[in-house]
Amino acid sequence: MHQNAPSSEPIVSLRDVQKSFGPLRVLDGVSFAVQRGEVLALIGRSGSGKSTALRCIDRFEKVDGGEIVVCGHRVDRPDVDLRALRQDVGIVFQSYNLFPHLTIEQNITLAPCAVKGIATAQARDLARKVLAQVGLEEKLHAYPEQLSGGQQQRAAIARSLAMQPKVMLFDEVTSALDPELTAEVLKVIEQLAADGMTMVMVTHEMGFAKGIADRIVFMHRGKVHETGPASILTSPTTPELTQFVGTGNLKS
Amino acid sequence: MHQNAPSSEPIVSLRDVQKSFGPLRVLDGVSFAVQRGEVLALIGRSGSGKSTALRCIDRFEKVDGGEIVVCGHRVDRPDVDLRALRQDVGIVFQSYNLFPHLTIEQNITLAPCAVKGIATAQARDLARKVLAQVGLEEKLHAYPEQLSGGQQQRAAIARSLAMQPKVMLFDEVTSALDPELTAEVLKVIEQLAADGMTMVMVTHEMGFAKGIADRIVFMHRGKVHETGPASILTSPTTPELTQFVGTGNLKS
Amino acid sequence: MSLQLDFPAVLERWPSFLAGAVLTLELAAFATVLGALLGTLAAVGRGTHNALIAGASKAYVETIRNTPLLVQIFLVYFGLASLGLKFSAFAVAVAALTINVGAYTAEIMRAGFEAIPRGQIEAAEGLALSRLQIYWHIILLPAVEKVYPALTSQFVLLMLASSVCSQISAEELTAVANYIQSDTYRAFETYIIVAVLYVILSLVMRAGFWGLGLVLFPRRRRLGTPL
Amino acid sequence: MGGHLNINHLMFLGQGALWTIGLSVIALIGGGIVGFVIALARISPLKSVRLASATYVQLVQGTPLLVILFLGYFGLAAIGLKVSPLTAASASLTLYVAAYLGEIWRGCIQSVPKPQWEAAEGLALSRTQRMSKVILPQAIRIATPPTVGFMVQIIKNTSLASVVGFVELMRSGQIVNNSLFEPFAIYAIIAVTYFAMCYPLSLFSQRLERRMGRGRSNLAPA
Amino acid sequence: SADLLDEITQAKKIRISTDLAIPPSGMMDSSMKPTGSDVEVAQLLAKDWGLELEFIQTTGATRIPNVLTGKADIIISTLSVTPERAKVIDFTKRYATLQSDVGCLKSSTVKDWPDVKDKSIGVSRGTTQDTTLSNMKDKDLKIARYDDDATMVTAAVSGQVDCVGSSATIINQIGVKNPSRVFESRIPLATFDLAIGLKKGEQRLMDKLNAWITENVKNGKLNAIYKKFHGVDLPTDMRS
Ligand SMILES: Nc1ncnc2c1ncn2[C@@H]1O[C@H](COP(=O)(O)OP(=O)(O)OP(=O)(O)O)[C@@H](O)[C@H]1O
Ligand SMILES: Nc1ncnc2c1ncn2[C@@H]1O[C@H](COP(=O)(O)OP(=O)(O)OP(=O)(O)O)[C@@H](O)[C@H]1O
Ligand SMILES: [Mg+2]
Ligand SMILES: [Mg+2]
Repeated sequence: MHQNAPSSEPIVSLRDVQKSFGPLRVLDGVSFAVQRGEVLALIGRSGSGKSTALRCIDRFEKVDGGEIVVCGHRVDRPDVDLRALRQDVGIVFQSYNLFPHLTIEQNITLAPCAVKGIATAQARDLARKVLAQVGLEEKLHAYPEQLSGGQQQRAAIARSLAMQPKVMLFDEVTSALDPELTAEVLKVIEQLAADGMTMVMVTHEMGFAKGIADRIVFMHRGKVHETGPASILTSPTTPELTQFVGTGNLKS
Repeated sequence: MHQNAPSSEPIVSLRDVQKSFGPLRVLDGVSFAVQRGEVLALIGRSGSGKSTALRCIDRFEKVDGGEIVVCGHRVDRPDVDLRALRQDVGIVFQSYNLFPHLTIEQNITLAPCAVKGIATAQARDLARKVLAQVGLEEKLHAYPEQLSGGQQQRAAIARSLAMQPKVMLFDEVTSALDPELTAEVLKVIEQLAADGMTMVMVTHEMGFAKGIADRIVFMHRGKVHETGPASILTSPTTPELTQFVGTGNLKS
Repeated sequence: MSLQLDFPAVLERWPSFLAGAVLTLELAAFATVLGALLGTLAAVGRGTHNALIAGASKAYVETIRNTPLLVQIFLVYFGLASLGLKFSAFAVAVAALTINVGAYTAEIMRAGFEAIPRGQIEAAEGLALSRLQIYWHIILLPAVEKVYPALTSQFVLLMLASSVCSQISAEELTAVANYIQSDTYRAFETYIIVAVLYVILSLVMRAGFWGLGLVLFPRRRRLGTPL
Repeated sequence: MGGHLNINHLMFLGQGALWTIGLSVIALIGGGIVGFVIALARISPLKSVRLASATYVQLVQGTPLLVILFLGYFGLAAIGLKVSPLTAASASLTLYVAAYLGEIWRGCIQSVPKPQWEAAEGLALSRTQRMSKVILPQAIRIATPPTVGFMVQIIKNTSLASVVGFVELMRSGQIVNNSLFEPFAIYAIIAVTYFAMCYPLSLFSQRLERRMGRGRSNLAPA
Repeated sequence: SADLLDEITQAKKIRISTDLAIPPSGMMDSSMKPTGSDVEVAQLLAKDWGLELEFIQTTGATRIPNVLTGKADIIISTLSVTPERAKVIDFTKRYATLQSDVGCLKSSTVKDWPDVKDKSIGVSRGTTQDTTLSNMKDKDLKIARYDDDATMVTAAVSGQVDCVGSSATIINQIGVKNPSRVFESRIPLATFDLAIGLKKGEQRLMDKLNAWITENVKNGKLNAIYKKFHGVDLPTDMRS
């Protein structure tokens, strides 16, 4: 991974993004930017629009207004090259969504072979490498259902990594897991951060966000309500963030 | 209900009961007895064999060895008169299992009419009486799906009562309910106990067990590990029960 | 009763029975493969946002499912001829059976497609797979796996239904039976033998599909999940 | 001979269509009664009964209806029963329908949740009472959509009775064609007639299924 | 067991197996009533014997099983007399004859067997024409078998086959149905005697039928029926 110093050209930038589902305005002028190598945590109440914001970045949702630029792709435009965008962006969901009919190795090599045209042997090496990164080398030939939840989620992360994305998006990747399994997944993400991966993560694990994030974006009712370094979690300035942090709820 | 003093002739007695599912030994020499008018609480970890023990009493499972006598019926024998046994025993499950195609009244009158041959008019009076006992008179003509979970469970208890059983078995009757609904069902059971009904109940509600049970049977790995009056919950003698009570978990 | 059973008299015609059984299997095999393709296309068509394609797929499926195969076969056979197109009875039989089983396959496959969780498709989209790649790798095989028992039953039914092809001069098993019984006048014996042969054929087909399932779904084989 | 489609031809076709409906009704009733017995036999506590009924189902489902019709037509006569095409067709269709309906219904009976069976058992109801008062009423609701759907198959399959000389819609079309020789037009008319009989049932079954889908989710315990 | 003739007499009804899909022997008129030469022969018989008549509808392939299994009393359905069949059922004396030919499109150049080698020949499955053609193994013929004459004729009319193996009468019918495809007899196949078929061992019924045929050949009634539908007289050797 390139370890450039944060430049003035952000990898992800949202400007005044608007998004409604029917009458419901879910994103109401959201703006933030992520620099290369930066880790950004999106936090906020359930329903505040975190997932929607994340999904807009990878164009799983079309925005109604505003501008989104990701690795140079104008995501808000209708003519954006989706497949090019998604080669630059890796996304991992709460429900791991491994392909149940493929082994872990096949899960990982599928996209590199099909999309990038990498040779099978090379893709296999790649699979071994990324699985080592998440500590799952021995599960190469297992099927997803043979893995625990935490292992499945780590495999899903490895699958994304195999596409060598420039930025990774995580949407509450641990909230389906019990504390023990959560810890093992978080450790993998921590290692990624240490390796300099640019990341945007939606999370309810406040302790984790505090420890790993370079910057926090607190969303409230579809707006960015407060933003700043991890320290805002310990000394919030708005009453909403105070209340949110105060609930002490790790899970919402 | 007869309010006899506990006699030396128990209503339910298990002696060295053995039961395996395939290679898994679920009951490994279980013995206990229930006197007339007594309330016995079966407690223990998940998988310790409580439900199986209860189901053996009503012969939903055949035992592999040992002796079970219930109201004079030799339940362990292959030639036990099942229908006679089940007229003496009422059983209520966690999932209430009301018959969805019948009204509450029909649910209740079905067995008395079909099994005991009671006249319809008389059975209706009976339905009204037992529904009053569980505080559901006004739901006589409702269908199960129109009732809340707690109401359904109380109706299920009423249905069992209508058969005028000599002993009632309850298997975690409140664990599918939220706390408020749990309370209303427990109140009904409390009233039954006060009326002198003989009862065996599997429960995770320690507070409730402590308050209502004359005796506690703590099961562990298919064996009766400790048994005694309700006070053993506050001063357990074995480390297993100490740990079990100590977890403070109301629900396992 | 004057009727006495004489199986040897009929059984000595076994080469004809064998030829008929082989033709029945051939009809079923061709129609199964082609019908699976046609049905899958129709199922995909029914799920598209293009109202015309979706409507056409639905009309096809409903028309076929609500008319008898026998009528369909006659319509194809005499319809093609009226248009001046002449094909062999075998080709027409395969075509009619394909059109027929395609409609049923479409309904089954549609259920299979609908059973694929939305998250699977999003995950694949997130990996930059193209629409076609997603259909192929993520939707098709798992969908087939989900509906495999229903699909295979349908194809066995198709093999049995191919008996009506005798009407348009395809010399499959029932046609052979009709010929032999009118030649030997041993109707009862002939049809008992034919019934037994059909039962054997359906067992053969089921065994074949079971084997194919092992190849198609290695996960089932590995994890021992029954199909 | 020859000439054009006239009112007589249409009436003849109409009569055939009535026979198709009649035959379907007979097959449904006969097959329903026998199929019900098959469904019960398939879940009988007696192993031999289960085995016998399973064999029956396997045999019938492994044989084309056409062959069953031939066997019914000639077989019944061979064992000394003088039967008309109507009787033969009815008997064959009954046996055929019973095998399929029996399997459909067995599935429906078994899909009544196990706790319902146990609850009924716990109330000391006898096996017959459990079946008739608790399980079957619930199974009937589950069974209605697939049964209506299967009626479409029955109607279509009666067309095969034509090959044993029974003059239902299909055969009446062949006979009319024999005097007019306009196969395409006549078979098209037949196809449309079948469609008119079957499609409403298909729609009805689909609607029932959707409504059931909703109803069932309502029934799920909290 | 009781004699079949007694049963018929007792029932006051005779059940006759007739294929109503082989014009002009058995067919439906425009008001969908059975008609044709076999139909009228059957009607004449029933009338002469004072019996109610019931037609048992049949196809070519099921004609014989119908009497074997007692579904019908007799067959009057262009049933040709062959030694094969005589092993299974009894035949009366002939009541008519049937000239069978291979018929081809008028426009075709077929003259003899070698010319039909690459052409498919439609026949009605299980008929004597089918058996005759099928036994010509050396001629390497392509035979397309249909379940009944109606389907066979339809196949010829609509162009699925270019030749048919059938009776001269049926071959001529094809052109009537579709003037753009006129067929004519090109290769003679055989002349068959048509007889009434009945279950083996019913001698009394057989005798009575034979007497009836003799009488009606003599009084010309059978010839009149034949001529009405087939356009020609019965062969002279039969009438004398
Ligand atoms: N596809 C959709 N159609 C309609 N409404 C939607 C859709 N997706 C999300 N919403 C609504 O938009 C709002 C914001 O949803 P979003 O998933 O972004 O919230 P969130 O902050 O991620 O919450 P959580 O912490 O529960 O995941 C919610 O009210 C949700 O119901
Ligand atoms: N029908 C069965 N077949 C096989 N194993 C069974 C069956 N019923 C129960 N078991 C197993 O027997 C063991 C004891 O089960 P049981 O239901 O009696 O436990 P329990 O004490 O009631 O637990 P819980 O508190 O979870 O209800 C468990 O390991 C369970 O998986
Ligand atoms: Mg979310
Ligand atoms: Mg339990």
